[in-house]
Amino acid sequence: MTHQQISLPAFNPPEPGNEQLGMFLYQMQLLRRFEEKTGEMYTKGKIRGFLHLYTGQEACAVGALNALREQDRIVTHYRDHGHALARGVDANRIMAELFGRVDGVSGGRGGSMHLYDVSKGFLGGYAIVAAHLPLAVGLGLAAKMQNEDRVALCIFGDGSVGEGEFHEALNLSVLWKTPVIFFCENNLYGMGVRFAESLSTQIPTLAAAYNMPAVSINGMDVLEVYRETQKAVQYCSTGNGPYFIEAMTYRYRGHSMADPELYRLKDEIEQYRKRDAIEALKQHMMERGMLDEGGWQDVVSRVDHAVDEAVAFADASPEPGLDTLYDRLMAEPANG
Amino acid sequence: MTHQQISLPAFNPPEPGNEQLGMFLYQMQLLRRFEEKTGEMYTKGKIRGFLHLYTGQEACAVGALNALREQDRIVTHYRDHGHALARGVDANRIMAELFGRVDGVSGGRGGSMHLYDVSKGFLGGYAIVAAHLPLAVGLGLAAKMQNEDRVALCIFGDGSVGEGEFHEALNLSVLWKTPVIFFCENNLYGMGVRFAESLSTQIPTLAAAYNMPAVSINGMDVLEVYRETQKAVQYCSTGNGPYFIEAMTYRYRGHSMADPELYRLKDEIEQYRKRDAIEALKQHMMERGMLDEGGWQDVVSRVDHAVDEAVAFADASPEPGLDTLYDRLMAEPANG
Amino acid sequence: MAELRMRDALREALREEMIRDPRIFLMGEDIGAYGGSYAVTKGLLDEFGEDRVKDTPIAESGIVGVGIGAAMAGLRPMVELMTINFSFLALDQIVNSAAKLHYMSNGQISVPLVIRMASGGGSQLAATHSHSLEGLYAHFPGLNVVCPSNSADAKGLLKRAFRDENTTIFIEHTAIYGVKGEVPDDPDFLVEFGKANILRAGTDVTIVGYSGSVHPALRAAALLEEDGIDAEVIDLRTLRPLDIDTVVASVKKTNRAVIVEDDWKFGGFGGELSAQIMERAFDWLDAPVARVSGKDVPMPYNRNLEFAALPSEEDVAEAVHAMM
Amino acid sequence: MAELRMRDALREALREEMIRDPRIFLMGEDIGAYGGSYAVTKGLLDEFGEDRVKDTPIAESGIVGVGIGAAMAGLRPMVELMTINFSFLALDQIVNSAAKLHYMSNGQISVPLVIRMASGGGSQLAATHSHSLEGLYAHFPGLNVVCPSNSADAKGLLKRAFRDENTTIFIEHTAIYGVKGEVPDDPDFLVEFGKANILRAGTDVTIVGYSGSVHPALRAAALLEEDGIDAEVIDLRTLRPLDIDTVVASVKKTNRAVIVEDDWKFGGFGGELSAQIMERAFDWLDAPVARVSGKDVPMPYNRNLEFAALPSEEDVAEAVHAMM
Ligand SMILES: Cc1ncc(C[n+]2csc(CCOP(=O)(O)OP(=O)(O)O)c2C)c(N)n1
Ligand SMILES: Cc1ncc(C[n+]2csc(CCOP(=O)(O)OP(=O)(O)O)c2C)c(N)n1
Ligand SMILES: [Mg+2]
Ligand SMILES: [Mg+2]
Repeated sequence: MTHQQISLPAFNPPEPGNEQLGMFLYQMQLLRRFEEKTGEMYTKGKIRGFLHLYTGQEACAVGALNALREQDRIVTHYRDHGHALARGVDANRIMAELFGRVDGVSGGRGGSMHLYDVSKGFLGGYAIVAAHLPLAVGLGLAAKMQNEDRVALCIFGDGSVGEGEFHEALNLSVLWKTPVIFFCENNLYGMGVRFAESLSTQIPTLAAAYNMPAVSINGMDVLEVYRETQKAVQYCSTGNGPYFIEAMTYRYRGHSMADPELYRLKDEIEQYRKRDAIEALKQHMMERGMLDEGGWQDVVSRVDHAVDEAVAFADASPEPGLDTLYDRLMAEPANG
Repeated sequence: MTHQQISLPAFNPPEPGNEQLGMFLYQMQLLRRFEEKTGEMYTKGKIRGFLHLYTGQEACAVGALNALREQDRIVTHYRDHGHALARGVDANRIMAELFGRVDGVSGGRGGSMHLYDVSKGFLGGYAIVAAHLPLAVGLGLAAKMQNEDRVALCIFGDGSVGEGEFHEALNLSVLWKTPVIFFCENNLYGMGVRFAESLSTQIPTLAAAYNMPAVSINGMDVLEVYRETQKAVQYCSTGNGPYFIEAMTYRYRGHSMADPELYRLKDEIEQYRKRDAIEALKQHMMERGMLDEGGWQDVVSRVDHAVDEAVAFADASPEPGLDTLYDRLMAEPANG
Repeated sequence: MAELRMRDALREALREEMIRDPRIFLMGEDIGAYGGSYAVTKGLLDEFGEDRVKDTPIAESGIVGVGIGAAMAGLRPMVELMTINFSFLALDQIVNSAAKLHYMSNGQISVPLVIRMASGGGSQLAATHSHSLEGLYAHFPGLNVVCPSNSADAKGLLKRAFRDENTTIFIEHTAIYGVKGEVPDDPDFLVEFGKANILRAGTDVTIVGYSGSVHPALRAAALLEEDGIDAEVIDLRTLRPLDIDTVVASVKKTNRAVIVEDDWKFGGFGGELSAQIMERAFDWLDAPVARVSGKDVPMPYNRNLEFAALPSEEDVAEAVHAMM
Repeated sequence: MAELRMRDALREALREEMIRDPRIFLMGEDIGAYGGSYAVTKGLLDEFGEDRVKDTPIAESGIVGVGIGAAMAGLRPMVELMTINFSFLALDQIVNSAAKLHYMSNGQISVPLVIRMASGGGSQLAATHSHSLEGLYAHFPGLNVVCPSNSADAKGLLKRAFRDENTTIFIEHTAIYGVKGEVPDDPDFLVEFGKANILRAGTDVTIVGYSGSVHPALRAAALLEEDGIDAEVIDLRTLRPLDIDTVVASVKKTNRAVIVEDDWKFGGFGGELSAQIMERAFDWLDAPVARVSGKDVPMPYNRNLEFAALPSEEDVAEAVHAMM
């Protein structure tokens, strides 16, 4: 489904090769296992606070983040582990953050909802719904003003679309032609509210009304997400302004670990599990002879190993000292 | 221009008769002279604070407010004298409010931007841009929940469309099918910013994207405004949800009395004065033999008289006593 | 008397009031199908239906605005803002419309609206999700600001809020949602606004708290008792209106005061309390009023750091010892 | 030295800093074509062009958010919020993003952003348009809060703000935009944050003000002089960081303190100051610290009522007399 008033330049990115597909598969499996592990660690009390698992949505993160270039920047919401991992942020340091340790990507100060790794252009998980949308416009504006070819990828959920800042950000972004990809992971629910009950219209219809290209894609298909995001990067990086993608997806777990999941439709999870993105890619690769059962087992065990290592790393990392409580409250002045 | 995905029920309100046209003419002239007088009074220091004159836009207020029924409710922005007058709020008490006197509609507490007359369903001028849009949705929701046939008319400017609350209100209103007429007076500027620089799209295009009827009309033609608003009342009062009207208009004076007007396009005022709504209605009536020069002079002198009386009334009204400073801070408890 | 957790006492208040007054309806993010993020509204959708228990989009400013409009039109809405952390987004509506319309309209308009929000730190939710902003709301004329510390007050104050003609900011500390307490069964049980509660009588020092901070205050009193210090503990219950008389009377007896609050100390409500105590009991004070507050940093996620950032009973006891 | 109105001193600061640092750009409602609602940015669009002086839609949260994003990416944005009254709409961005990102990211991100806003009452703009919220902003760790009272400070502090790595809330009182004062010509003239200014030395009482309230404080000192009372007047200049040392040193000399502020008294910044003075100078105080503040009501439009709602020099003088 495409809602657009904008005519797009032709752009057909090359199909990803064997090696790249293998990487997508590895990454999706990593995201899946990593989250299953964090759920376990939460139950054990190693991780606390709010924990929002990403299982089910892996194709979105892996497809979108791999379409970016090194110089591009990312802001996302609190359901951010998958996005960080897919961007190449160190799994060990993400786990350490969830454990609240000094080696965590945010030094143990941020926790699950506030991961940052500026060295990777990963400018954070944002826990106030829709608050990072204007930030992304600012990142885009800065790139434009500095004459840098950098796109800002801004990831958020369907529930965020009702917030005023959604509107302010989209409008500003088109007005100022900032290179921002608005990437909405529509997993059908904002906490327990179905998106049809939180929005009076279709998301791409609304986005297109601001005068930007807006597409709805299958967020359970990593290849489609990858291809469509590449198009968006191409569009944004050539001075056309923002681009909107709605990726239709589904989360297997509750909103957070605290969710009693009273609101789910019967069988819904089962239906979506049948369309599981990892299974689909596996099958795609097997059908084409790119993968066999042994190859898959190898992916599984490499991932298991990486995830176990992340836990061991996190566990070994020290707690921040109490004397650091006031550190980094204020940034040091540049001059004097 | 009509942007709508909604098919509207056929509704052709009767043309207004002679008497009604005469009333429109009187009211428009009243709004015009009243504002000219408040401008004078501001210069004399009788009125202070911010003063936003309505001259040029009279057809909007007179057309829209006359289409309402007694039971309907109104919220508007700070440029509110015209709307209050067209709703039948006492000119004397409006002027007294501008003078800050006890007989003012808000007892001298509100001033120009905060006029209220609940007895007329006039629930206020709101001085925070777009803040009254959600309030209107609440008024509509209440009418619906109380099974009352009341429409809420919500008036605002083109500049308000960039605010997050515009989006939140439109979405909520369609979701909950509240009887709200969103009436946008597009006078081309929000203070000094042209609306093309504050919105990336056309206002009705955006409004229609929320799934409500959205039309753009000639706001310099009182008959068109009247007819279109009647349609909206009909639509909203029959359970269909909200309706959006953009009335294209123009303000002759600066944004407020403090405006240096550096930003105006050359000749723009002249161009619009040629389309003056009062002149147009006068001509319409004269061409049809409903009015002659004598009849017009009669309107003029009745209005002049009413405006002079308003000033005299305001001047004679006492200042509120200093001992009333804390009055009406808290509403009295209902029970005990 | 029934023994109820605070969340259940709050739910009872909502139920009873909804039954009593058909004008009351509830709006909020996830208060319906999800059952309320802190389960306060659990079951109410089933009992009262979609018209009176409305799930909303995530649009804090919008839904508070809708609540104000509905209140202006004669209904009695309750808007749940999920947590106080998201209430910044609705602050303009609260301050510029809800709190002021009665005054600005010279009494023509009233806004009988209840805005509930969960608050407080201590659950490792980190900097964006651990605010204690009772004092921020207390600053605005035209509002009631209510912050119960126990089940009975929670119920009696919430019921009282629905009987007010003004907007009430009703703040519930997340750390005590599960704490049980005796609650009167009487459906007309109300707790008046502006009446502090002396939870423990004492002669040596006055410890003042509100909302969650009442609990470390009480625990500190127990610690101090072991050291032979007899503390009086006062729960303010409402910050606006504030019952400063009860506090001052106590200080005139004990000659010493410690204020306990979770919020950041700098510019927090404790300053107001401290100043008022000095203003009215200057000659009775044997030591400067002390403030034991949250540390002036964004709340860190790490457990130890978060613990260090919040006031504890040891901190309170230490402050008392320092002034004896 | 040139004699400049505060608005012109502010414009000079913007110009000089924009010339010095190409990363600086300005965004705001009507700062360009309209010339700035208080004419502070007048002429800058012509001089620096549309890229560096951006007129924005009316979208406070959005434009502050864009400013934060641009600052994160290495630019030095200045966002003008027209007036402090509209800043409620941007408060979430200011508190949850601008103030906290450095801390939450463990120092990886900085937000060197200047947010300017006009504030204060006294112009009959009524309840929605007359806020003084310096104290509200001062409550949030991670921000600088600056509020000059004169042209020289306005220029030196604004230039200093552009050289900071953190977000500065820069608050300009509308009543003094037109007041002239000497301003050093040196393009490197900076006023440090956290240094209060003793505007008048005195021995009998310390009067503390900030922003607009410094002026009634000074006028009160003149009145008191006629009565033989020698007041010391301190201008805080920045509320965060706060130079409490200068205040305390003064009080230890005068043994009396009066705080003057436009903001509502209840829960205002004066409480913090009063409490800190007591905490640090308890044994030196001959009387409780007094607060002369705005009255706790929404600002009425009527001139006389507005005047009564704001602190005047007579109110200050009276408070001083009452404590002698
Ligand atoms: C401003 C704000 N309001 C409410 C919340 C509480 N909240 C956190 S996540 C969430 C649902 C968001 O749903 P969606 O955007 O669809 O993302 P998803 O969780 O489905 O990935 C809500 C209501 C919040 N964090 N911020
Ligand atoms: C939230 C908010 N931001 C800014 C302002 C300052 N302001 C008052 S009116 C106005 C322009 C509004 O323009 P528009 O909506 O087109 O109405 P018009 O004045 O043209 O009738 C602005 C920016 C305000 N009152 N509220
Ligand atoms: Mg979702
Ligand atoms: Mg306009």
